[in-house]
Amino acid sequence: DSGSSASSGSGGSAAAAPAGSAAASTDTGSSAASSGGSSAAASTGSDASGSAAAGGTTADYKTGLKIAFLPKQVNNPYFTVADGGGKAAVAELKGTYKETGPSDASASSQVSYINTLSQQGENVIATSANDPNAICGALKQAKSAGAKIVTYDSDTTPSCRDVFINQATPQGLADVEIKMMSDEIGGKGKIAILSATPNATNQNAWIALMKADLKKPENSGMQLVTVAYGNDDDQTSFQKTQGLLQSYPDLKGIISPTTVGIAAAARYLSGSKYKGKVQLTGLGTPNQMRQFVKDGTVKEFALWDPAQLGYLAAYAGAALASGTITGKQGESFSAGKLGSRTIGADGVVILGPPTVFQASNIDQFKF
Amino acid sequence: MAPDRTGTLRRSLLTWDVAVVVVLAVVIAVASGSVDSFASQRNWGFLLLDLVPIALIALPMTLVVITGEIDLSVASTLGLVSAAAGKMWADTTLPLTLIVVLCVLLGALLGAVNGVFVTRFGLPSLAVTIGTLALYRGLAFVVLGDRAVADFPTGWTDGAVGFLPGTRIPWVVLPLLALVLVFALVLHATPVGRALYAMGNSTDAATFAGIDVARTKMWLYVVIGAVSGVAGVFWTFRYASARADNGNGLELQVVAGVLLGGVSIFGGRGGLLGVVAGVLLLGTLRNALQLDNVSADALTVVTGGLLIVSVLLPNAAAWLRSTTAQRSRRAGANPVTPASSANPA
Amino acid sequence: MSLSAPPALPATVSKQDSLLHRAFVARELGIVVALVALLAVTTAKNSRFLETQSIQDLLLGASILVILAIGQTCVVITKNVDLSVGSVLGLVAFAVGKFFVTWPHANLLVALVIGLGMGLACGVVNGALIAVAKVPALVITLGTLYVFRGLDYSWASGQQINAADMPASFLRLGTRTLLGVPVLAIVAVVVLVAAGIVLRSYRSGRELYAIGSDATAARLSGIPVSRRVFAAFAVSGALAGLAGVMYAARFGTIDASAGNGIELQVVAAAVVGGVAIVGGSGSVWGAALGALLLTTIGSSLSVLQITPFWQQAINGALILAAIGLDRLLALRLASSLRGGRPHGA
Amino acid sequence: MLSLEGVTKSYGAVAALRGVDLDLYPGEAHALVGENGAGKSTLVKILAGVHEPDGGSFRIAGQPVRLASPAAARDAGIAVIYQEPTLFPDLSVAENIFMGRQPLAGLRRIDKARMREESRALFARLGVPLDPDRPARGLSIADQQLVEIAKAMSLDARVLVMDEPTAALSGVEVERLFAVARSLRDSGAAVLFISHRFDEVFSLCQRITVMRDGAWVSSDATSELTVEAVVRRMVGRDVSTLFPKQDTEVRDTVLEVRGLTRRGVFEDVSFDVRGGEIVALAGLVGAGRSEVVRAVFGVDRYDDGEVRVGGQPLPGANPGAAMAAGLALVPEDRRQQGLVMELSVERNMTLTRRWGLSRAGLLTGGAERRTAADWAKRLQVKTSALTAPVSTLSGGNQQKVVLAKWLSTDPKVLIVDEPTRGIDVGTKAEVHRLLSQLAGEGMAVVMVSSELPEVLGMADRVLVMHEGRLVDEIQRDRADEESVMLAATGQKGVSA
Ligand SMILES: Nc1ncnc2c1ncn2[C@@H]1O[C@H](COP(=O)(O)OP(=O)(O)OP(=O)(O)O)[C@@H](O)[C@H]1O
Ligand SMILES: Nc1ncnc2c1ncn2[C@@H]1O[C@H](COP(=O)(O)OP(=O)(O)OP(=O)(O)O)[C@@H](O)[C@H]1O
Ligand SMILES: [Mg+2]
Ligand SMILES: [Mg+2]
Repeated sequence: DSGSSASSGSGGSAAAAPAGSAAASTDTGSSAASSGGSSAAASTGSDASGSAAAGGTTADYKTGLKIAFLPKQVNNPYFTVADGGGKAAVAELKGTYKETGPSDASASSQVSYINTLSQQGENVIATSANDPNAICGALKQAKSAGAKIVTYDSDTTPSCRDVFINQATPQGLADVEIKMMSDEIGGKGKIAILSATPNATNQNAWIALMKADLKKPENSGMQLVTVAYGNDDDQTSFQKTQGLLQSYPDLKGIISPTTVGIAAAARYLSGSKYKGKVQLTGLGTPNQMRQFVKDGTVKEFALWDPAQLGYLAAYAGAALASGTITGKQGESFSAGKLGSRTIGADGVVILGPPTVFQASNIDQFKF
Repeated sequence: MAPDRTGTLRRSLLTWDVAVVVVLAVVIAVASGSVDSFASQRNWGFLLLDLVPIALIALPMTLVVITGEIDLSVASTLGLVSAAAGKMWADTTLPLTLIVVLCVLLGALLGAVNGVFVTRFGLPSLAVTIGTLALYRGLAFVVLGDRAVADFPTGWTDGAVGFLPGTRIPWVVLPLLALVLVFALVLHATPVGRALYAMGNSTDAATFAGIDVARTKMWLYVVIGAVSGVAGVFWTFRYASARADNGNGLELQVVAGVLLGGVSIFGGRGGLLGVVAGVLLLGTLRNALQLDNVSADALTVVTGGLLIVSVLLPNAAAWLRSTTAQRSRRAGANPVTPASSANPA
Repeated sequence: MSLSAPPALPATVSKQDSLLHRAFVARELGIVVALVALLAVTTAKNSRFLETQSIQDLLLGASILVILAIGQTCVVITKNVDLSVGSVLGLVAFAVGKFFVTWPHANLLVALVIGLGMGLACGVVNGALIAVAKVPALVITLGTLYVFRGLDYSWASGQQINAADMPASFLRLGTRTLLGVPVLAIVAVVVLVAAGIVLRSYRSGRELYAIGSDATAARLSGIPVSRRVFAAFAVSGALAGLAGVMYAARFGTIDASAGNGIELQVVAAAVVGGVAIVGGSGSVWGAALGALLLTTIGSSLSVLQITPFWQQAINGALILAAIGLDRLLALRLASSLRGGRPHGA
Repeated sequence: MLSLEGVTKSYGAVAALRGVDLDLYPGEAHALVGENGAGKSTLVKILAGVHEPDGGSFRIAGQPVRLASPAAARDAGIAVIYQEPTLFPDLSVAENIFMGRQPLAGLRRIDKARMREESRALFARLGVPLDPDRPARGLSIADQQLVEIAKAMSLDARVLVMDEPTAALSGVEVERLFAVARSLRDSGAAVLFISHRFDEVFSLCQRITVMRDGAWVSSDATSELTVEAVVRRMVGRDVSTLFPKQDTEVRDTVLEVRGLTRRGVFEDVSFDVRGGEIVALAGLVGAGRSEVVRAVFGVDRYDDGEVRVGGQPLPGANPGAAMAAGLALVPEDRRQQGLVMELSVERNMTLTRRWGLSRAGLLTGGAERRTAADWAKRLQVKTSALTAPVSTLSGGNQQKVVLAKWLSTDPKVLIVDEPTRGIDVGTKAEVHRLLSQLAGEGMAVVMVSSELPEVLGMADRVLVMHEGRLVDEIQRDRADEESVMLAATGQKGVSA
C-alpha cells in the first residue's frame, strides 16, 4: 500500500469489523456529493490503477447478468455517484444494471425493495445497509432465491451477504484523520470531533479508534475535549460548530468524519474570525470542499472515490454470480480497471486507502 | 315513496367504502395481468408482512378519527416502545415475554398521556400529538441512544415473519384479521361504536344522549397507544432490530390509509371496510409500481395524489348531485303544494 | 326589590380594560421571559454565547424558520394548516440552485422572483383546492407535502448543487451582515413587520382572524371567506418560496431533501408562539418569537453540552407546555370576563 | 322602498317560503309575526343576501335587485340583526361591530382610535357601558344581542331588519333599542321588526304582516288590528283547543331538587315533581331555566345542592347516571343537542337505548330497526326512510325523533325544554296531546317553555324563574298571563 499521499502511511492495517461509510453514514440523505453523473475520474490508489489494466479481463464473467443496486436511499448524491460507478462496471460486463430504492433511508423500506428485487430474479443485489440486522432476513430470503448479495459502504451481519466492499478500514480512516490534524496543529492543543448522528455506527467506530490513536505517545500533545453531533444536517452542524468554538475558546482543531459536517463547519469557519486559526479536517468530497481549500479555511481532508466503490461492488457481484468466487477468504477476482482484488477475512474486500485532498491536488477530482 | 327508496339504495351503493374496494379490485386485477410476479403467493406474503404495522395501527386510528380527533404520535410511540424493548433486553435480565407485556403497557401509558391532554385539559389533539410525536421520538433516543439492539432470540425474530404451514402467507395475518373483526364489530355493531359516530358528528348531542365523551376518548387513546405498542414489538422482532428511529414517519402512512378509506378528518363518517381497503390499496399500488420499476419519487407523488383525490372526489360527487338536483328542481317548476296543510287544520 | 329594577350594570369596566390586549401581552411576554432566561442560563455557563458572532448566528439560524412561521400563522389563524411548506421550500431551493447552474451569471433578483413565484404557485394549488373545493386543509396539504417532495426528488434525481455552482454574490447574501445584522435576518424582520402590520391594522388581515374565529359569522359579515383563505395559502406558499431562496443562499449545498420535515417545527414554532391551532388568535410576533426560542434552544443545548438525544424530547415537551399554558391563559381570561356583568336580562 | 313579491325558498324538501309579499316604506316600522317556523328568519336571510330566493321578485326603490352575498345586501343599505347572534369570539367588541368596514386612516390602515370612539358612542346611544376593547367571548346573550344592535346601527342603513332582537333583553334595554329604532325610522329608514311579543309589536310598528307556514296571510295597519286578531291569523284557529291537558291523578314525588346552585347562573333552586303532573318552568329567555334542567340531568355541573330521583341522590355531572335513574331530557336546541344531524333517523332514535337493544354487547340491527319503526309509527314521524339522515326531516318531524329518542328509554321523569320550538301547528298539538297522555300514565313531566299559552294550557303548576332564581310557584287555577309575567319580570318577590 503505497498510497498516493502522505496520509496512507499507516493504512492497510487491521481486519475490517463491519463498518459503514463516512459519507453515507447519514439517514438524512444529504451526504457527499457530485454535480451529477458518475466520475470515472482519477483513481485514488496508485497500485490499483497500476495492476488493473492488464488483469481485468471480463472474459471470466457471464454476460447478461442482472445486477441491481439498492442504496440506503435513492436521490442521495453520494449513492448516485457510487451507483454510477456500478453502472459503468455493469456496462463493461454487458449486464443489465438497475438502481432502485426507497426515498427515505430506513431499513424497513429497504426490506420491501429487497423483496421486490428477489422477486424480479436479479442475479446480484448490491446494497448499502441502513441497519446491519434489520435487512438480514430479507437478504437471506433473496439469497435462497438465487441472488448473490454484495454489500458496499455499509455492511450487514456477515452471514447475510456474500461479500462486503469496504471503502476503507476504520483504522485506516481514524489514522488518516488523526495524522492530518496532528500535522496541521503541530501535534499540540485541544481538538474536538463533529460527528453525524449519535447513533451512526460507523462514525462511532471511527471515533473510538481515533480516541485510541490519541492515547498513543506520539499524539499525547493533543487532547480531545468533546464529540458534538450535527445529525448530518447542515444547519445543525453549522450551529454545533459555533457551539464548539464558544464552549472551548482555546480549541485548536476540529475533525469532522462526515461530509455534511465538514462542509458546514468549513462554511462557518470561513465566515468567522476563527478562519485559519482553528484547523478543520476530516472526510469530505472535493466538490464541496474545493472553495474552502482554496480560500485557506481548510488545509487538507480525505475521502475515497465513491464511484470506485460501486464499480468494485459490481465486479464482485458479477464474480459471485459467475461462480468465479464464493466469498471465501483468499479468493481473488479481477475488477476491471481496478485490477485484481482478494477477499479478506469475513468476506471483506477493501477498496483501498483514502485519498488526501489538498490545494495541490484537489482540482484533479471532480466528485 | 318508491323514488326515495331507490335514492337511498343508490346512495348506499355509491359509498366511498365500496368505491375503494372496487378500485382495489381493479388495481389487483390490472397488476396481476401486467406486472410480473405480482400475483405470486410469495409477493403477497411480502406485501402483507409490510402492511401489518400500518394496518394494525390504522384500526384504532379509524376509531379515533371517527370521533373527530387524531393521533400523530403513533409512530413515535412505536419507536419508543421498540427502544424500550431493546433497552430492557440488552440491559436487564427480564424474560422476553415479560418485556413484551411491559412494552404493550408502555404503549397504553403513552396513549393515556395523549388522552389526558386531550380530554382532561381540552387541548386540540392535532397540537397535542404533534408535541408527543417529537417528545416520544426524543425519549426513544434518550432511552436507547445510538444503539441498535439486535441479539434477540431467533425463535422470536424468525417467528415474527413465519408463514402459515404450507403457504407463503405470514401467520401474523391471522391475529390481524381477528383484530380487524373485533374492531369492525366494535365500530359497527356495538353500542360503543354508535356512540363513536354520535360524538364525532356532534359532541353536544352525544353528551345529551348520556355518552361520556371524555371517558370514551380517553379509552380510545389508551387503546391506540397499546396497539402502537404491539406494532412496536412486532416491528422489533420482524426487523430483528430495536432502534430509536424505528417506524419513523409511519404516522403519515397510517393517516393516509385511514383517510383514503373514506373516514372524514372532521369525524363522524367512514367505516372499517373502507379503511382496510384503503390500507391495502396504498400497499398494493406501491408494491405493484415497485415491481414495475417505478421510482420511489413517483410513488411519493402517487401517495400524495391519492390522498388529495380521496377528499376531492366525494366532494365533487356531492357538488354534482346538488347541482343536478337544483337543475331538476328549477326545471320541474317546483309545484308549490301546501304540503303541511295535510295536518289537521 | 323596587319596581322594575334596572339590570345591574357593571362597575367593572376599568377592570376589564383591554383584557384582550393584556392577554396578548402576557402570552408574548411569556416567550420573551423564557428566551431571556434561556440566554441567561446559557451565558452564565458560557459567556461567549452572547458575543456578536453567536448572536448573529442565532439570528441567521432563526430567520428561515421565522419566515415559514409567519406564513403558517396566516394560515393557522384562519383555522387551517399548511403542512406542505417544507416540501415547497425544498422544491424552490432546488429550483434556485438549478437556475444558477443553468445561468451562472443570472441576476439575483431574477432568482428571487422565480423562488417567490414558484412558492406562490404551490400555495395557489393548495389554496385553490382548499378554498374552492372546500376540502380539509390538513388532508390536502398532507397530500401536496408528498406531491411537491416527489416532484422535487424526481427533478433532482440524486443531484446535488454545491456552493461552487452558485454565484458568490448570491451566497454572500447568506452570511453577509448589515451594521452587524445578518441580511437574512433583516429580510425576516421586514417580512415580519409587514405581516404584523397587515394582520393587525388592515381589513384583510383582521378578516383572517374573523374567519378563524367563526366562519359562519364571517360569511354573514360579508367577508369573502374563500378568497381570504385562498390568499392565506398563497401567502404561505410565497413565503415558503422566499424561505427556499434564503435556504439556497445560506447553505449553498442543496439536494432534493432540503427542508424535509421542517413543517412540524414550523407548526411547533407557531403553537409555542401562542397561535391557537383552532384559529382566530395569535400573532406573527408570537410565532416569530416561538421560532427564535426553538432555534435558541437548539443552540444552547449544544453549548450547555446537554446530550443531543434530549433535544427532540425537549422540543416536544415545550410544545405541550406551550399549548397547555395557552389553554390556561384562555381559561383565566374567560373566567375573568364572566361574572363581570351578571345578567343581561 | 323595498318590496318582495311572491318570494319562494326551499331547503331541500322543506318549503320554508311559498309566495311571500312584503312592502317596506321609508319612515315606517313594519312588524312580521308568525309562529315558529313560519319562515320569518328565512325571509330575513333573503333580505340579508345569505340565501337567494328560488323564485319571486325583489325590488329596492323600484329596481329589481339580486343580492348574491351579505356584502351586497349591506352595500344596498340593508342592515340585519340576526336571530342568533353571529359574533367573533376572539375579536374585540369594537372589531365585531366594524368587521369588514373598519374606519380607515392614512395608508388604508384601520383607525383603531376612531373605531373605539364610534363604538363608545354607539353604546352610549344604547345606554350600555360595554368596553369596546374586550373580546366578544364570554358576553351574555343579552350583551351579544346589544353588540349586534350596535353593529346594525353603525351601518346607518336605509333598511333595518331586526329578527327577534328583544328576545334576550330586559325592559330598560328594549326601551333604549326602541328609542334608537324610532329615531332611525323618523330619519327616513324602513324598519322590519320581528318579535313574538305583541306589546312591542304594537308599540313600535305601524303595519303588521302575518305569516303562516311559509305563506303570506295579511298585511294591515296596526290601528286596524287587535292582538286577538293577529293571533287568530297566525295560528289559523282558536288557541284554546291547542292545549288538551287532562286532569290526572297525582302520585308520589319522583324528582326532588334541593338548593341547586351554579354560581353566576342560577342560585338555590328547589322544587319537587310528582308522577302524573306537568310542571312548567317559565321565565324570560336567559332566566336560567335551561341551565337548571341541564344541571338536573347532569350535562352541566353544579356547585351546590342535590338532585334526588325516587328518593335516591343522583351523582352530579353524569347524564348516564341520570338516564339510569329514569331521567330524560329533551334539550332546547334540537340541531345541536337533540340530534346527530348526519346520522339516520333510526340511529338517532335508538342512540339512547343502544345498550338496552344490544344482545351480548352486540347490536344486530334488527332490534334497532324494529324499535325505530315502532316509535316512528307511534309518533307519526314522516320520513322517506328510517335510514335517511335526520337532517332531511322537517323541523317538526325532527322534534318527534328527539321525543321518540327519549320516550323509548321509558323514563320516570321527562324533562322537555322548549318542546314545540320550531315545529308546526299540527305537530304542536300532537306533542301536547302526547305529553298529557304520558302524564296520565303516571310520568312526571317538567316542561320549560317560553310560550306563555303553552305554559298556561299544559301545566298543573307553573314555576317562574327570574335572573337565576325561582321567584314564584303558581297553581294551575291561579295561573294567568299577568301573574306569570309579573313574576317573570321580577316584579314579584319570592312567594310562599
Ligand atoms: N338551513 C336549513 N335547512 C333546512 N331547513 C331549514 C333551514 N333553516 C330553516 N329551515 C326550516 O325552514 C322553516 C322556516 O324556518 P325559519 O327559521 O324561517 O322560521 P321562523 O319563522 O324564523 O321561526 P322562529 O320564530 O322559530 O324563529 C322551518 O321549518 C325550518 O325548520
Ligand atoms: N352571563 C352569561 N354569560 C354567558 N352566557 C350566558 C350568560 N347568561 C346566560 N347565558 C347564555 O344564554 C343562554 C340562555 O340562558 P338560559 O338557557 O339559562 O335561559 P333560559 O331561561 O333557558 O332561556 P331560553 O328560553 O333561551 O332557553 C344560555 O345558553 C346561556 O349559555
Ligand atoms: Mg326565526
Ligand atoms: Mg332555555
